[in-house]
Order: sequence, then structure tokens, then C-alpha cells
Amino acid sequence: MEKIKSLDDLKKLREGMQAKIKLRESGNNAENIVRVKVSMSTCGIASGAKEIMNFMMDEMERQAIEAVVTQTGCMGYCYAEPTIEVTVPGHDPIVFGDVDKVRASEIIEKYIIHNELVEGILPVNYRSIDI
Amino acid sequence: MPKIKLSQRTIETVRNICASFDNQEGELINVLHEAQHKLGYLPAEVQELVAKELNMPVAKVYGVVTFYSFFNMLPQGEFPISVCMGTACYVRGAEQILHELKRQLNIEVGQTTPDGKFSLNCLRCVGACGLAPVVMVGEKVYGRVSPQQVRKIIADYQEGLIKAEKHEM
Amino acid sequence: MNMINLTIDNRPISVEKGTSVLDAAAQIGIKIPSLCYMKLEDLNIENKPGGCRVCVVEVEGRRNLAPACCTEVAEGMVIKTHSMRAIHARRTVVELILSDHPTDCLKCAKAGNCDLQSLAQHLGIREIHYQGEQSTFREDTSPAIIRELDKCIRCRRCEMMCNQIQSVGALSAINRGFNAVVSPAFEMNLDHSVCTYCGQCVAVCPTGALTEVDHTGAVIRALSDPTKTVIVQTAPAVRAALGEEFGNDPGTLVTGKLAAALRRLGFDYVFDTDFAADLTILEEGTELLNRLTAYLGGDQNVKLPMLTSCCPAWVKFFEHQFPELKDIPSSARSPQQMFGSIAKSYFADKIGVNRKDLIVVSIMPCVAKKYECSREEFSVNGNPDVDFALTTRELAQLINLANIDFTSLPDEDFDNPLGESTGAGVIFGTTGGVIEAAVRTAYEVFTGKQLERLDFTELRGMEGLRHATIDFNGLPIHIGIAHGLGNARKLLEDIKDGKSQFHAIEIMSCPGGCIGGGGQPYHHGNAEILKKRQMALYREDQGKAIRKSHENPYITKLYEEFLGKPMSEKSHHLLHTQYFDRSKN
Amino acid sequence: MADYKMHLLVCGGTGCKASESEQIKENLLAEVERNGLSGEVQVVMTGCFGFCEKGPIVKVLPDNTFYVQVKPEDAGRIVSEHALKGRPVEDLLYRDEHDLPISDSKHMEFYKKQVRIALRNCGFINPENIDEYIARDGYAALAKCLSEMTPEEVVKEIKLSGLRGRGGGGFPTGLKWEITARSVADQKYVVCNADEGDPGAFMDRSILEGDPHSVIEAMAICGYCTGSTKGLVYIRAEYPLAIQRLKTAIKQAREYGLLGQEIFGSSFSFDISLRYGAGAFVCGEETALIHSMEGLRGEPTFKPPFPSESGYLGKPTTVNNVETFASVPVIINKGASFFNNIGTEKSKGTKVFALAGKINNVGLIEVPMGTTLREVIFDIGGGIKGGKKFKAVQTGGPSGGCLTNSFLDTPIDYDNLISAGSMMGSGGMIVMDEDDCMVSIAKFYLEFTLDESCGKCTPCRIGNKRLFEILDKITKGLGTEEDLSRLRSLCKVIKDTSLCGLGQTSPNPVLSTLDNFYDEYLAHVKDHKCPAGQCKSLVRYNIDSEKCTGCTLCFRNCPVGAITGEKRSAHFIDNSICIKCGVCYDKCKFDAVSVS
Repeated sequence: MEKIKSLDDLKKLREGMQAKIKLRESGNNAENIVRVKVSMSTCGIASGAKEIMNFMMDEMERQAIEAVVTQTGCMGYCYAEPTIEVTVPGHDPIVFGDVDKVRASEIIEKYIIHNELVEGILPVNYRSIDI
Repeated sequence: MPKIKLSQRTIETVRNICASFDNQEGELINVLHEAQHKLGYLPAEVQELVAKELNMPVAKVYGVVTFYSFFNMLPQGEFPISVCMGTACYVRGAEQILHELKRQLNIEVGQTTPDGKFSLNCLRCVGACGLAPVVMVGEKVYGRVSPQQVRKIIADYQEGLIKAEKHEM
Repeated sequence: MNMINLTIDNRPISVEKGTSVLDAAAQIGIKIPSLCYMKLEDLNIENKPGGCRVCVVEVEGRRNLAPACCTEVAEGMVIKTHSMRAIHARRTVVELILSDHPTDCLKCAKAGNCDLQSLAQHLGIREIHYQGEQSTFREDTSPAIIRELDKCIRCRRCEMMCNQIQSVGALSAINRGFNAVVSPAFEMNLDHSVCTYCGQCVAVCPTGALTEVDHTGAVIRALSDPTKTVIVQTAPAVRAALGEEFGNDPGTLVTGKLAAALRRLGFDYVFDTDFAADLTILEEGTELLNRLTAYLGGDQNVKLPMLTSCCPAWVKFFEHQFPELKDIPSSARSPQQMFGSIAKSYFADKIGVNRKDLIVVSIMPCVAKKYECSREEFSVNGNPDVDFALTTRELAQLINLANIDFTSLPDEDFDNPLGESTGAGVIFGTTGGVIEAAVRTAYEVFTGKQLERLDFTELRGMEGLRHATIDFNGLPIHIGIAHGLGNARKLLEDIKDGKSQFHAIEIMSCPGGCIGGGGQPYHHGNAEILKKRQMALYREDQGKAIRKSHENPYITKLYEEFLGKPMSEKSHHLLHTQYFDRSKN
Repeated sequence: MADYKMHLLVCGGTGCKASESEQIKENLLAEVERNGLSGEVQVVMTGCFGFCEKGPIVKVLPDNTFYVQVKPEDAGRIVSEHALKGRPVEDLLYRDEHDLPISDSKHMEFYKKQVRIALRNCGFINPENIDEYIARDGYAALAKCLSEMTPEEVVKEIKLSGLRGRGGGGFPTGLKWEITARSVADQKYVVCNADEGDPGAFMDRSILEGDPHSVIEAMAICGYCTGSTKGLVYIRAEYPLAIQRLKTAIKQAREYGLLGQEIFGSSFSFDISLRYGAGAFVCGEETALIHSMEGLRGEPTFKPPFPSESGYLGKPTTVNNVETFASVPVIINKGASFFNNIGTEKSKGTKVFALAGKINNVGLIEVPMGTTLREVIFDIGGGIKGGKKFKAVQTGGPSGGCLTNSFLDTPIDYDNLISAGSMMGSGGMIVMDEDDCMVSIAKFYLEFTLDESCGKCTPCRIGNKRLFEILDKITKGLGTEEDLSRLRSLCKVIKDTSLCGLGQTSPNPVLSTLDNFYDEYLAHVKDHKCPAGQCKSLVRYNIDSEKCTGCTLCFRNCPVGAITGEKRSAHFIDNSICIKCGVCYDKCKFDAVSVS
């Protein structure tokens, strides 16, 4: 890995990363990729988040859905672990809670493919500071 | 206390751990962590060896081992079971879970079953309050445990569905 | 100097910055009660865990009460030491301590000398409002020390002495919360530990949790056995402290009354360990001169510096902690053991008593002496050279039992031949004394000249580590002195690293030497007492007609009649010993 | 399969469910069908919106319209107006403080109830990927400090922000840094206290698991300000995942040169290593923590000297907790005024709380200081589980107290919680309902303190033991009224005389329950009754012979054979044998077992 030696280096790296993310998120014209974030905190993992993450990866690969599945930290919805956030290109991210394999398949079959919402939506109820 | 004789391999393991921390007295807790991780528990003989390697009184080592609840001087069961006794778990019925575990395993807190399979302990909050009440078997966390589930969890281990971590001793 | 102004109990006071509230109050005669806190001024010994919370006081503007021992004065502080809040808290804290205490004071070894007992009395505690479970422990009896932890109040003084001062490390706080206590590793008995039996834990324990093993019963039994001849020896430091047990001021010399009391107790012969101290000087001094001569002659294998070996706790210390150095200390036995050995051979023959029928009792300022006389190498066919070692405190107990009014006793002399001693033998009881005694003899033997002055003030004092150079007729002899085993450790580390410049080193385990021994009347944290005892010994030395060991006529006679010369084969057999590596067990 | 153009989200939170959200969903579905929109509009039940006082709630996607206090009969209008014609139903819209309707919920005031500063990246970024952290302005604060600000300016900024220690004490962070900065020494240390020990608090774990770089960055900033080149994280060994993430993050930061020598080409060097706790709650106290890091028993020592002057290995040491550090980069990036504009007069910024216990939305939240307990528990937390009655909320862990109904509208900040008889602590909030016996809760906390006391000072070692014994006596029905005054008196002395924070605050759970639930204590000692029915010794199980069908289920499940009776005839419980396990009560299908 290159060392970051100055503020400028950092800015460059940051801009590069942001552009990449923007590309991903602006959806309509660029990367048409579904993004799934799995909350992998202690609670999440204890409730089976790892299995769900693997399941989502395998299942989407099997169905040839272009998707990136990543892990993230605690989203704060401990009562509904495992939780995942799904961003379908062109739509706001949606968080689903209590995701087991059945619900995960539903999310893929119905929401990701057909934009049909399924049970288990956790409405976002906070504001994060803008970066 | 029954005396045990450390195998040459164990002696080497402990010496290497101490050496990896430069035999510094100030690294005692890190050394003990590492030793327990490798050996499963910290019998008197291991503490004596650590004291010798770090060039410090064994009474002091023992003083530290007995201060921290994480350190064990007795071998734990093949599957150490810990019940979280944090407040969230408590108000959501951890006591009943503990009661049920004691009943099922027929041991008290701090004891190990005669076959050496299970030991039972209480744990401070593990911070998985969203899943209260929480039971840990080894490093695996079981959340929202009901007394009814206890039998099933124990059975899984008893039938060998889940394998234990192996320690040197 | 930076002065701080504050008010204590409505009285303004100005004290040096850094002073504790406890000390500041003491300066204007306000004695705030404390318990765990202990300080031996000038000896660098302070126990300040801030744990007992007895000394709490009210500080204006502060949310909670402040422990006077740990709290430093601050400008403008307003302190109330006896507000209702402070008194209530203090009493509650003491009640709590008592609620976890056996309170069997009437039959406790420490009764009358117990800090907790006096505190409860001081605070007028008549009821314990909070009763509950008490912590209980197994009693531990070793050859010298009894641990009765039910009486432990967790002041941690013993732990501090054992670790910070003595660097022995036999004791540590273990467990936590209500189960916390001070103990050897794995809660084993002391005799399974590296304990040296120096007894400093006993000396500072505020309660009856740590006491010496009581041998008074055995001595009474021996004294009343008509088939036994019972003789007694008494160590130098005892005469400078025993009086305290009977209300004398610290530093009062009671040598004559001591001899009288022992005689009234029924001992057949009343002797003096000082005699054996003189004997030690001849043996040890000769050994030193031999080593020096060899060294000056170019012998590379000679072990220098030579270390003294009178102190049994010190011997056990290096056997555990520095076994690789066990060839360095003098092979001379301690005065107690030399006495026992001579008594059961030379003296027994002289009076025609079989050694089995001769009982040797010693009165020592020390608890380790109990252990020393039980060491296997100091017995012949299972019969120990010294049968019982009593502490100064136990002797006081015996005197009381025998209905002797100590203070009104006449002064009497010791018996001969083992009761005659010189000033050199007397100062064995204080730090620096053994080496000064040795120098007095070694100088004259080595140089063949008379000393012009006998008081080597450069070797005296209370500093933990001291050194001096004595001119042996053009040959500078470097001498080191350590008291307290922690200080001794420093010198030993230097020797181990080959950095020591000394020719001879004197080591005593207890702070101040034997005058501060674990078997002496309790000092209750007052270092002045130790200093006064030290001065008393120097006074006794000053008053002696003979002040050099080699001039003791009975010593000369002993060599003529029995031993031949110092370091002879006979002395080797009777007066010297060997050391063991105890690091393995 | 259909491709929906519009989604109607109906809140399925407990609160909303209680107010007919099921019916709303049914009606909406019927209306959609009736209007022939089945293929275009989907009706879904969701989790709690966390806005229960305005429930039931219906949200429309994709335009984010937010309908509040919806009634089942409103379904028709929502479908016919909004779904069919694209016109929001005005009178169902949420109105702001000026009574203006807000259609796009993104602009709703409500979302300001939770503002995530410390948690800004948790659940957003992949914690094991430093690039994602950098993309969200990560390490920009450190870069700014090193290239544009002097250490004094950084300390000034932190002081100005009003940030106070989030670990419980609330000591001003900037001041702490300044003291260390002023201390002269050849080596100084920055310590992150990650020995999160309050039962029911897990915010530090979440931050370390979800955003470890924010802590690393802040520690480096602190090092720069105070003149320290070494950082240590003291972390609970019980947090293996947090340890692993932190290790990964440190490694990545080193690879990028963000830790190590001459960071950002400046002359400042800084690195971090880990130290592990070993299961001693008292090590959360900073002097105990330092002793533990030195390899000793974690016993606290008297302050002063404070760690800022003499800490780890006797060197000046700044100790801050995880959440405090996590807030620092934001303050530097966005300025002190951004931070001090949030919160109350003396408590600035936001605070993370871990909601747990008898609450619906157990989870991690972050709210501005000054938010009320009511908003936290009922809005964000979704109210009490199972529709039970709120009884108390415990804040501050074993050092805190239990707050009742009357404190629900108290704005949360350091000082208000203390004057209410509790404290902020690290931010655990355990909600209790009518089934919780407050004497037992006090006893539970005392038992915890007893287990965790280091045993060094008398009041904590013996005093708490005696407190526990008295409470135990009371829960067994053996207490007297005199015991209550004895409790109070002993509590005061323990607070007044204990050596460290653990002992000084350990009586709080007892005192606050004595203050707020005295009647409950009285019931135990005078009537020998436990109103919540939790104290087993005071409870009797009985079988109502009228209701009992003799199904033998209780008989078969009783672990001690206390139940007798013939099949198909009424059963009886022998209370001399009964161990009050409650199995019979749980098992009975006919409601025949009663508790008294």
C-alpha cells in the first residue's frame, strides 16, 4: 500500500473513493449494481449474520445478479438482528430486519428483482451528520 | 491442590509466550491471557513458571490471577457455558436460564460436569443486550434463549454436533 | 519554602506544600485517628493505601469525605475533623470492620496492643449496627509465624513490608471484593513460600492476624522439669526494648533487671548472647582477614566481599533468591547458634550435664530465630543446639506469668562463663554494629596496632544503605551496610553483576537492625522508638570496660581450653555452617 | 410478477399495532384492489418508525410522504387521492412546529431526534476497509491538525466544543488534554478506555466494531495535542470481534502511514498498541485501568495525582473512553460551534445510549443532549414490550439510579441526571416494567458491585456486603422497617467514604429505589409482599379448583413434585415443597394457577 504523506495525498485518495461510491450510488447511468450491507456486529453475528451474508452472496451469484455484498458495523437495530441494508439502483436504501434464509430469498426474489417490498422493513429513524 | 507435572512441551510453550513479551513483568496480564488461551487454564505450576520467567514473586502472579475473573485455575469443561448476567439479560429472565442450566447439567456455577464436557459460569454483560437473555458456549453466542431451548443447546453439544476447541493441556 | 494556609477545626495553620492533612493536623495537636496508614519516619517506610477510610475528614466544598492520610493540603482548605458527618462516617467504617472481625479480644494474642481495639475504644463503639457474614480462613502455623486471617483488616501493611521494604514477595493481596485478603501464593502456608520469617509483617500488623508462634508454654514446662538444666541467653537488642513492655520509656536499658528477671523465672544459668557475639567476631573476623590476605596475595578465586551471616532471615533470603551467591557470606553461624553449640558441648561438659538434659532457651528480638534454631543442621542426633527461641514480647509475658514486678527488680549480673561480653557484642543489636565490632578486632589483628578511637561513627546511622572506607594502615577497606532486605537486594544485584567495590558487607533484615526486629515490643509506627533503642545500645557499649571482642577474657579462655584458635577444625565443626539452594522448592 | 410503482408502508411497531395498524393495512389492501391497483401499489407492514406518539404511521414510497395518526377509515382517501391521483392527503401530513404540513419526511423534525455523530459511520462503512473510512472524511481531521493547527489550537477547539467525557464522569475533555499537554515528561501516553463494563451498555463495542478508525484517528490527534507518541487501547477480552477489527484497522493505518513515524510528512509520530482487560469492572476506573495495564491487580489509587500528571508507568497519561474519542474528528472537521450548538447549556453534543430491557426497539441510539427520557423510550424505543406499564428506567449502570415516570420529561444531560439521583454513566438504559421488583433490582446491582469490588477499601468491601445482606433479607420477607433506615444510613456513609468511583456510586441503585419506590420496600417489610410478584420467597402459587381441569400438565412438569391430584380432578400445590419456579403457572392452559 502507498503511504499517505500529505494532506493532498489524503484528499486525492478520498476523492477517488467518493467518486467510486457516487458512481455506485447514482445508479441510473453508471454501475447497475445492487449493494447489500450486512450488519456484522457481535449481536448480528450471534444471530446468524455471517450465514446470511454467505447466503446472499451465493444466491445472487447463482441468479447472476450483479451485486456487491459487504459487511458493516452495528446499525443500532439490535432487536431485529440480523439486519441488512439493500440498495437497488435508483432507489433509496432499505433496511430489513430479522433476516433469515427464507426472508433473504424473498428479498432477492421480490425486492431486488421485482421491486416488491417484503416484510421486515426497518424504517430509518435517525439522521447522520453529513460528511 | 493436586500437583500436576507440566510436560516439556507445555513448559516450552509458556517460556515462549514469556519471551515473546521480552520477559517483562509489566506484561504479566498479556502473558496470562496468552497462556490461558493456549493451555485452557492456569494451574499453579504454570503460574510458578511464569513468575520465574518474568522474575517476579509467584504470590504476585497469583494475586493477579485471582483478581481477574477471566483467569481460571481449574480446567474448564470441553464446552464452557456462560450465562450473561448483565442487567438486560437479568430483566429478561437470565436467572431462569441459569436455573434451567443448573438443573439440566446438575452442577452449580463454577463447576464442571463429571464427564468434563460442560462447565457453567456467569459472565458480566457481553454487550449483546439486544439478544437478551444471552448464553455463550465457548465463543458462540446464543441469543433470546428460553428455558425450553436450554435442553436443545446442551443436546447439540452432547451429541457431538459441535466440536470443541482443543487446548494443549 | 512554599507554604500553604488552611484551617483545621477552626484553627488557621500554615504548613509546607505537600503535607498531608493528617500531618498538618498533628502539627497543631489534632490527632486524627487512622488505621491502615503507617509511617516510619527516616526509614523510608510508608503504608498509604488509603484503604481503611478511618481518617476521613470533612473538607468544605468537597462532595465526599477526604482521607486525611492521602489528601494533600491546599490553599484555603477548610477542614473539619470532628463534624457529625465525619464522626458518623468514621464510626460506621470501624463498625463495618468489626462486623467482619471475630471480636474475641479477651483471648487474642494482640489484646492490649491492637490498633483496632484501641480505635474502637477511642471512638466509643458500643454496638455494631451492621452484622452479617464474616470472612473465615484456615489458620496457618509455620515454624515462626501464625496467620489468623479472620482478624485481618486488609490494611496491607504486611504486604507492603514483604514487597516494598523486604522485596521478599512471599505475600500478596489475593482475590477481590469481600474475599480479598493477603496471602502467600495459592493460599499455601508460609512454610511453603519464600518467606524469610523476618517477622516485619508481624511487627506492623495492627491486629492479631499475624503473630509469632508462642513457645512460652514449652519453656514453662522445661523450667518445671527437675531433670533438666535450663539455661538462657539473651540477645543484645532485648535489653534496649524489654522495658517498654513494663512502662519504661523507649531507650531505657534494662540489662540488670533482665538478668534478675530471668534468674527469678528459674533459669539455672543466665547467660548473654553478647558473649557469642564476641565469639562470632573472632570467627567471622578471622575469616574476613583470611579472605583479604588471600586476595591481596593474588588469589583470584577468593570470594569478596564477605557478607555477614548473623541474621537468619537474611540467610533464608539469599538461599531463596540468590543461591548462586551462597559461597559469599561468612560461614560463621549466628551468635544464637554459636551459643547453643558451645553451651551443649563446652559448657555441658564443664557442668557435667548430658546435652539431652540441658535445655537452651534464647530470648531474641526476632521471630526468625525460632525458625533458625529448628534448622536441621543446628542439631546433634535430633537434639537442637537451641531448644526454644522466645521473642522479647514472649519474655514479658513469662515475667508477668511469674508475678514478677519488673520495674522494682534489682540490677543483677549475668552468670559466667557464657555471660561475659564486651561493648562490641552489645552493638550487634543495631544496624552497623556487627561490622563496627568486626572492624575493632580486624583492625588490631591485621595491623597489630591499638585503635586510637573505638567509635566508628561513619558506620552508624539509620540510612538504609551506607558505606564507609576504613584505613587499615594504608590499606583502604571498603565496607557496605544494608538493613532491610530490599536494600540488601540492591547490594546483591551489584555483586552478581560484578560491580561491587566492597570488601565486607553487613546485612540485617529488619529496619534498624535487631532493635527493630519482628519480636520486639510493637513500635506502632513510631520510628523514634527504634532510634532510642539504637542510642541505648551505643550507650551500653560506651559504658563497658572492655569494648573489643578479642579482649573478652572468657573468649580467650574458651579458645585456650576448648577451641584452639579461630577457624580451627573444632570451630569449623561447632561454629560454622553451610547454606542451601532453596530456589527450587 | 408485478413491478410496483408505489409502496405504502404501514408501521407495524407495537404501539401502532395497538392502535389498529393491522386494520389500516387490511383497508389499504382492499382499497388498492378496489381501485385496480394491485399490480402497481404494494402495501407492506414494516418495523417501528420510532414515532409512536404520532402513530399509526403510513409512509409512501418513493416520494417519502409521511402520514401520521392514520385511522383505518383514512385508507380510502390515501389510495384514491395519493395513489391514484398523486395528491397527498393534506390533513394527514405531519406538521412542524409552525403547523406547516411537511410532505417529504426527509425534512421532518423527527429525524433530528437522533443525530449520529459518534455513530456516524456505524452501519455505513465496512469497518475493515480504511478506504471507506477515508471516503467519509476519515483522517481529514488528523491531517488538518497536523498541517494547519498548533497543538494549542486543537486543545482550544476541543475545549470550545464543550465535549465532556462519555465514560460516565463527564470531565471536560479539552481540559484533560490541556493538563497532560502542560505536564513535562520525556514520555506521555494516550489511553483509550474500552473496558466497557456497565451491564447493559454496548456502545463502545459497537463503535469499535463498526468504526474503529475514528478512535485511532482521535487518539493520534490527542497524541499530537498532548505531546504523546504512544497510544494504548485497554479493551475487554470479552470483545473478540472488536479486538480483531481494531487490530485490522491499526494495521491498515500503519500501512497508509497514518500511524507510525512522521505522519503526513510532519514531525509527529504516533503508534498504538493493545492491552487486554481480564474481567474486572473496577478497571473502568482510570487509576485501576492504569495499574491493570502495568500488569498489576486493578486496584484504584487515591487521586491526586491524576493520570494527566502521573499515570501509566508514572508518566502523564490522557485517558478517554471510546465514544469520547469517536466524537473528536467531527469536532475538528466541522468546528467546535457545530458541536456546541447541539445539546444543553452544560452538556454539549450528542450521547449514544444502549436501550435494553423491557423495551420494544432494543438498540443503539444517539440523541442530542437534552432529549427527554420520554422521547428516547417511547418514540425512539417504541415503548414498553408487550404493552406493559412503564415502571422505571435505569441509567448509569451499577453507579446509576432508577428513574420513574416523574422524570420522563427531564431533558437528559449530565447534571440533570445527577440531580435526579442517577447519572449518565456510559449510556446504558435499561427499561423496567410493572413485573420488575425494584428491591430485587437494587439487590441485583449490589450483587454486581459485590462481585466487582476490588476489596481495597472498607466501605466498598464490607459496606456493600452488608447492604446486600439487608436487601436479601428484605426480598426474603425477613426485613423490618428499621432495616430501611439502616440501609439509607449505610448508603450515605459508603458514598461519603469509598476510595473510588465504584464505591462512591454503588449505593445509588439502592438510594434511588428507596426514594422512588419506598412503598414497594414497605410492602416487602410490613406486609411481606412483593407487589411485582418477583421475590420468590414472598410468592405463593395456588391452583383454582374451579378452573383446574385435572389435565396433569402442571403435575408432570413440577420439578420437585409439589403438585398432587388425580387425573381429571382439581390439583393442589404443597407450598412447603414448592420452590416457586413458576413452571406450573407457565404451563397451565386454563389459567388455573394464580400467584399471590
